[in-house]
Amino acid sequence: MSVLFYGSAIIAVLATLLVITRTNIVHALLYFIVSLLAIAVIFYTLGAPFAAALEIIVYAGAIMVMFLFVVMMLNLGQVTQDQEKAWLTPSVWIGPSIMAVPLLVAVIYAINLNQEQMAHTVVGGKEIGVALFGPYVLAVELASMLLLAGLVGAYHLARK
Amino acid sequence: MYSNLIIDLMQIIMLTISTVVVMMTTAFKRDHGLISGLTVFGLFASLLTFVFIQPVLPLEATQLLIIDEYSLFFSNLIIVGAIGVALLAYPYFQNHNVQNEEFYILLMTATLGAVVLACSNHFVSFLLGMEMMGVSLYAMIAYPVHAAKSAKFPLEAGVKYLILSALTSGITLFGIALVYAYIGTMGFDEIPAALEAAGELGPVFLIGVLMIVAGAAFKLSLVPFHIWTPDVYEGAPVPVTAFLATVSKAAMLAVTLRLLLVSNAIELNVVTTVLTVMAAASIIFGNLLALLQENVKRLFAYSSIAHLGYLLVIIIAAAKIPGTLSVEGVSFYMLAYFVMSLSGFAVISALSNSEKEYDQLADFRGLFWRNSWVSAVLITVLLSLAGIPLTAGFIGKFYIFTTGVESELWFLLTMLIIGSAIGLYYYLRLIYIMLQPAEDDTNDPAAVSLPLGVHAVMAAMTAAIIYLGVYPAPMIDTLQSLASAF
Amino acid sequence: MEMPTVTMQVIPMEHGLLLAAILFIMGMVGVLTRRNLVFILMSLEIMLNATGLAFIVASSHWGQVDGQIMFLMILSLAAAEVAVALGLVLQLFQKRKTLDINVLGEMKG
Amino acid sequence: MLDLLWLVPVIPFIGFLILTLTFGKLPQLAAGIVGAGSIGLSFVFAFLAGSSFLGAEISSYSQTLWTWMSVGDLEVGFTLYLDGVSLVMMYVITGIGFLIHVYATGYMSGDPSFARFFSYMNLFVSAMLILVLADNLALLFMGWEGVGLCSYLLIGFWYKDPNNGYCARKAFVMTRVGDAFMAIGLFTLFVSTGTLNIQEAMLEAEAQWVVGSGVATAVTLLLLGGAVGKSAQLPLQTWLPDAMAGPTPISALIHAATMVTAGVYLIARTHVLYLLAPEVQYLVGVIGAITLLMAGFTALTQSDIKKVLAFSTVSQIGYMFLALGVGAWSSAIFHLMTHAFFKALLFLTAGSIILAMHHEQDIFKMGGLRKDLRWSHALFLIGTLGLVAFPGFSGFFSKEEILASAMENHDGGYILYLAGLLGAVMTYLYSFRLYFLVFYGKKTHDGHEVMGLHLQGPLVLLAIGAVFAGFIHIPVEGVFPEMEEHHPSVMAQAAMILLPMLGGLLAWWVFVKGKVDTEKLAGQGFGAKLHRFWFTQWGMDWLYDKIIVTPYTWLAEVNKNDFIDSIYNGSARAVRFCHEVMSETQTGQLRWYAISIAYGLLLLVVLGVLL
Amino acid sequence: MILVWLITILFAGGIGAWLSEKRNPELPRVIALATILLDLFLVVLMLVAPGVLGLDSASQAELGQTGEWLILSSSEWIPRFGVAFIFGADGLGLLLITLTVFLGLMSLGSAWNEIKERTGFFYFNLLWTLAGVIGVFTALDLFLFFFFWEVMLIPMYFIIAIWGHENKEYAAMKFFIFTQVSGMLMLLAILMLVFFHYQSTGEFTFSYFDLLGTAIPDGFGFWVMLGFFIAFATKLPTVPFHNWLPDAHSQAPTPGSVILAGILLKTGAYGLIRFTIPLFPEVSADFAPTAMLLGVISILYTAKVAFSQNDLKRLIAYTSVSHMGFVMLGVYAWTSQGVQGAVMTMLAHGFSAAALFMLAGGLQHRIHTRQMDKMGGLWGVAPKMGFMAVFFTVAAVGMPGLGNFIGEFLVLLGSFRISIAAASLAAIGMVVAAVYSLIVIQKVFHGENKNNLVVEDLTTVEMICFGLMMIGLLWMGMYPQSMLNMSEPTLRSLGVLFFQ
Repeated sequence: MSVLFYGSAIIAVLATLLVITRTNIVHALLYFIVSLLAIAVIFYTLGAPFAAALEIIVYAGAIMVMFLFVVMMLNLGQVTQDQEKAWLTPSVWIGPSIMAVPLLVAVIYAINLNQEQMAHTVVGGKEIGVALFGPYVLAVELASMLLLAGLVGAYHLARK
Repeated sequence: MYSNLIIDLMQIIMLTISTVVVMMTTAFKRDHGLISGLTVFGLFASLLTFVFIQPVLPLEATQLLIIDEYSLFFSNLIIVGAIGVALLAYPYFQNHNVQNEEFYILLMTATLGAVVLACSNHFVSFLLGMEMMGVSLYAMIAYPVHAAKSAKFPLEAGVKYLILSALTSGITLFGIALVYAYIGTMGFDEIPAALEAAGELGPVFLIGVLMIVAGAAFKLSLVPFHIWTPDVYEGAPVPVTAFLATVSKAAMLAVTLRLLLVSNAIELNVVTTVLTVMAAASIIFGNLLALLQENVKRLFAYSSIAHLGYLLVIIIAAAKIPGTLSVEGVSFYMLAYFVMSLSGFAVISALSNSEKEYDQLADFRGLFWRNSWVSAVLITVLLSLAGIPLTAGFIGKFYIFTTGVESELWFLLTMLIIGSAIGLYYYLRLIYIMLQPAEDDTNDPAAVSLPLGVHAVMAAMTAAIIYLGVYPAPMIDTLQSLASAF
Repeated sequence: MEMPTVTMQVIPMEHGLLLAAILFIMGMVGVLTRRNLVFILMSLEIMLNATGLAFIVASSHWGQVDGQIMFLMILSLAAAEVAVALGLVLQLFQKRKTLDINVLGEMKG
Repeated sequence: MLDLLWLVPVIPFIGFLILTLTFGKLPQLAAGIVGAGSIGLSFVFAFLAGSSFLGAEISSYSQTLWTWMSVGDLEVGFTLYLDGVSLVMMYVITGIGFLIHVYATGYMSGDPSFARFFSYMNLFVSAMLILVLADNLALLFMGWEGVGLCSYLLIGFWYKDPNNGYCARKAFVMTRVGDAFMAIGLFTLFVSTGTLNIQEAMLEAEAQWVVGSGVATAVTLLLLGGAVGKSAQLPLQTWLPDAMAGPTPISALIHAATMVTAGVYLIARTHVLYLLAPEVQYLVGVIGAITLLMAGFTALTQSDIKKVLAFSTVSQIGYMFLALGVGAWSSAIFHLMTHAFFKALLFLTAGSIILAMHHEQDIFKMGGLRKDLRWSHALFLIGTLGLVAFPGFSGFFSKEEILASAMENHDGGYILYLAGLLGAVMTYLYSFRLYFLVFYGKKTHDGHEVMGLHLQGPLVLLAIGAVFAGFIHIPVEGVFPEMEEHHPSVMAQAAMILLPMLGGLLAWWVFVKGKVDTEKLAGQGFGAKLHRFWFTQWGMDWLYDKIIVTPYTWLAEVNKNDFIDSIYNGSARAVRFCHEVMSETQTGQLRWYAISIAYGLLLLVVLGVLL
Repeated sequence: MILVWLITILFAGGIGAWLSEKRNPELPRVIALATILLDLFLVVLMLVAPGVLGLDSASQAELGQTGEWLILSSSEWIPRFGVAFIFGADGLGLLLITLTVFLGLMSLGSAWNEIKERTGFFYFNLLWTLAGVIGVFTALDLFLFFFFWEVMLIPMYFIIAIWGHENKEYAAMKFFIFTQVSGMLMLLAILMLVFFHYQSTGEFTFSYFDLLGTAIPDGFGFWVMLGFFIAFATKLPTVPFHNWLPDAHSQAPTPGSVILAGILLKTGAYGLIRFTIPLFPEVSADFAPTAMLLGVISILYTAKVAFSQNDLKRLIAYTSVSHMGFVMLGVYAWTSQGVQGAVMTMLAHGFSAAALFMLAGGLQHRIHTRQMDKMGGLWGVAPKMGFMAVFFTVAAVGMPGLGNFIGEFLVLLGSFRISIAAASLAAIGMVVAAVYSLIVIQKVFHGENKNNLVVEDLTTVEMICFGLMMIGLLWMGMYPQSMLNMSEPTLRSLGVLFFQ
């Protein structure tokens, strides 16, 4: 299991690195999906099979496809790719990247907790379902309103 | 018990129902007046439900929401703000040549989000409320993006707000995740117990809390997370700016204060230090930035940075003074600021529409002699913002001073005085411009006749400013009782 | 049907959080460095995804369901956000024929 | 009749009110009647009150009108106090004042501001009467300042010439310097004795103070400061010659007969204090001696007829100070009175001459006028003889008394005596220089005597006074400590009488015979320097200009815009600058905004880790 | 209640004046006149026949006060903080109220013919300023006091900003910021004081009577006192807080200058006497030498600056600062003579400065300049004006027989006891005052009328105003005891040092 976890972790990090450095949007999207799949594996190793499934279905399946649609609609060609290349000069990315280092160091320092090993239990779909329609029922209702807001907003904005 | 829960959630339920009704009506009949009327009616109906809610307080509606006097106060405030925004939006969008009805749906969802945020007692509802408000606002800010001739820069403002807000949402969420990882619970009121169980305070918890604070600071536009404020304020349609300045801030403030107090995070040294730095910086930078600002909307944006800095002083004071004074003070100041902002934006809105906004300082020249009523409202607002007696702003400032003195925050009080001194300049500058005779009357935004709604908003808010300034005792009593929740 | 509560092989929570943090900060760097609005949105998704991961890690650490619920909420949030954001992307491209966010700099001062 | 005393200062004040509040609408005749008549009436009441006072054979009489100020231990009444000294002063002021007023109705006739002139004059008389009748120093100070004000107003009476305004201001400010000292003196006296009532204070002082103690010295020095300013003694004398810019009756009344002698009156009034501070008393004498010499020399170089008289006034007051310095209190008052007569006469006659010469005041442009101006010549001669203390004339009696007292005084009085004697010589010299230059020599301009009862009438009365006033006995016994009678030796008396006459001879020799070319003497070499030195009153004006006036105006001009203001404006500018710097951060660029938020997060996280 | 009525009448009159403009632009001034006259009538009744108004000592007993308080009324306002409406007037208060109402009348007189535009709003502001000032003089709850302190500020700002002269924006802004910032310091100080009182007694109260004698922890006393002091010293004003004044005075319209110089400055002095020293007796005693030094510096420094001014109103403004230096000196001497002198200076300066500003304003109204080098020889064309100028200048110089002298004399006498050096230096002020005052007469009224200015002489309304002020000054100068008697019990109750 731990091999699976660390292997997927490395894949996720590398794929994500590629996402943020690609110049071609479609390539980047594909790498992103790779990253999402790797994370789904990690979810599984962590005992969250339901989340892993959702990660693939909703994230990789729905949201990324939405991106893909938009990219296709805009018909971005070679021009934008060259443009991206021109924009991604070291002078642009070095600053934020260097800034990210201390931030990462600080966070790593902070999460470097007690080293005790913790047991992982599998929390499957049923518990989630029970929780969703038990204590979290309001959250579900509210999430529907959130989606409604997104829907109405997107409907209005995306109109020609 | 169960029926109590229904009554408790009545406001939220009413809002949801109204949203659905408005949406359904829109689907069948697009009529700006009708929809706007329905919205206002729905909002009024949800506001009035507090009469039923009040007797059964307080109650936890599942672990997610808590309805007590405190949250009810802020919910009411939020709904009042939403009513105001709806009333302002009607004349503003009247000439807008593309569909306006969705705006009211978004307004309703945003309001709902704000109410949820104000009532939330759990990170899940916190997230949902914040994002419901946020997502609706993205669209509301960019609302006139289709118009052939839009008054401002809705697209620019919308994109800026979306990107930056999403960025800080991510930060907040990550912070919540860290906190959750450390203590294993997401209910606000369970945090102290969980912390105790976890033993010593881990840095991961602190960083998590700070990240949440950063997220809240973004919504409250506190330095250094203030930078979006002027652009978004300016670029958004005036009613939306009013919403941002009032409802969005009130909701976020309500939940932040609850979180800080209930979780005892306010007593953490790090948190008070960070808040102190943010308060001082907000007060000074906000006022400095506003100093020579020529655009009134941006001016209000910068001044809101400063005012939230002032407010933070009271919150910080909560760390040192026992009792309820601090909550009372925050609520009062927020109330005052709410009323002042709404009133101020009502004036700008009264002069503007979706095709042309009169938001340059020069547009206000001679307003006092052209339309003394509108200008008197604005003068009252500005004086109140400057903290002059007879206005709500003064009692608010009085609370800051009182709490500041009691908790001996001399540094912040010094900053407050310096900041207020700078602040006087730009408030007076605007007043002065209004008092001067106009150079020419051809470009006269005040000539437009205004619908009753805008007058009503201005009149009600001005009356509130004066009333709270002259006779604050009843409101203070109310706030005192709601503060006893903590 | 009863789901067996299997004690799985141990992975320290820190490692999970570490991964989430690395992804999160990579997403953030993406937001800061890219000029193309679509890339920025993608980077935001990376950040959201990373927080989702963090919640799952924490949830599995505590053996609770709450973290996963939060993950679900984040998922719906991401969907709603992306929907609205992509609407704006369309508008930007329609109006300016570019996705460069640097053109959005009319308001300042 | 004593209880009518309050009417004496009040009547002129009523005259002032009438003349002022009509704002020049009163016809000239009516204004003249009110102006001069009120003083006449006041004189009548003064006379009535005075005679009943003398008849009642009491040493003093006081009349409290109302409580002026009563704060804590300070009790100041609006109280008039009459004794021998104030009686003399009251007579001099109302009597001579009346004559001068009458004269002025003629002198000023036709002036567009005729009524204004008399309103100021009436106010002056009123204030002067309050000064001399005051029973406490606060009330005295009120009169003291009041006369200063009137002096200012009257010097600047012809307001169109800015120079008059300058002279008026100079007079006011310089006397105010003295007044400031006097005020501090009052405070010191009050703090020490607990009262401002003159008689009580003197009793208290006698009881408490040790002779020559610090407080006595301080109080007397400070009061002396006031006296010196008002009486134009060194070093504050320079305003008086400039004060001649006013109409001539003013010069006669204020700057010769009454106001300028207030200093003498003040010191005489508070003589007990000076007796407790012998050094200061001696200083009074020394100041008088130096002043009388200085003024004598300066008078010799002047060409303006009124300025010569002005310096002679300074000089004569120097005599009075000298007298005070040697303890000859009554002699000082006596000289004050006689001086009032002959100096008023001289000034008014000079006024007649000026009128006759069509407002020409330069004595070198006059000459040989004794034929044309018979009246003036005769009257001027009488005045001059009084001034030089020619035996038999009023000045003779008073000045001899002073010199005799000085001679007899054992504490260094001898030097004062010598100075006085030299001064007497100088008096002869400059007086007759003036007389000869005006009435003898070559006639260059025609003059026509302006005649009229109200012009010559008062002059004649004054002339009578100037001759016979020496025989008046002033009723000051009981006010001042008894002085032993001085009987200088015959030789000394002869020297005192004859020696000064040499000065007259010298004047005759130089100015009538023309034996010495004065112009040549004063025009080159050492003579020029000496002339200049004398002419400029020993350079005092120049000195004041350099060390006080110029630095003050420079300082004021440099700091015209109040440097403290620039501190505030500077901080305002700093805030503006900060605003501009801050505004630069609002670039409008989304990426920059995102980066700033990331930095903000970094800041927070770092703070969190560090703390 | 009568005090509340005084204020309410003014508030109501102000609103009435504003509203009446629509009907007829001439109406507001009539309403304002009626309002002020009504107030004046009430004030005179209070002074002459208090029985008619039902004033007796019964209401005083409630607050446990003894006879010094002639009028006292109290009711709740914000019980949460122990804030109450406490109004009271003793002799000192009554004197200042009388001064306020009287000078209000004078400023109305100066506005009568000068203010032609937006009359309604003008008289609204005028009356509200007066109401604020009366509030300041009568409020005995520190919150209420602060409230009125600010209320008088805003209408004044409007008066300067709307009807002011060429540089009004700068002046109005400066005026507002100076007073407001110092006011905030005072608010801070008030709250600290209340807090310390709360700490020792567990009771929130802003009542003046309760706060007297509050125990303040070591090290804080000075700062709390300083908060009050700076606020009052700014209003007074004292160097180095005086810079708002020359600008505000020179730019304000004449009625504004009259109120500013005549009344508003007095609130600062009143605050020092009523609050700063009695509330912090020990700290104030330690601070007194510094304050007296500031007073002396004010006297001399601003006299010097005044001397070089060419702008007539600016010059008069600087002289005001100089005169207020005497007040500072006298108050901090804290002897009966010193404080009585300060009170007399307040009253007399109110008259003389107001009159001088009216003259300067009248001149500006007639010849449209305040620059003295453009004037000259005006005596010939406007003798009445010249006479008034001389009279009030002379009064300002401190001529005995007029009110200012009594004030300065008593101040110097009172402070001489405490500090010989300070009093002696201040006495130099007598000399420099003569220097700058006479230069005004010289430049404006003496000399040749170079520019052939035609100046209409004073109108009847103006003559009445000046005449009343003349009588007032003469009254103060000749019979000051009538006023000294009124303020004496107050000073005794405040603990002023009486030497007997």
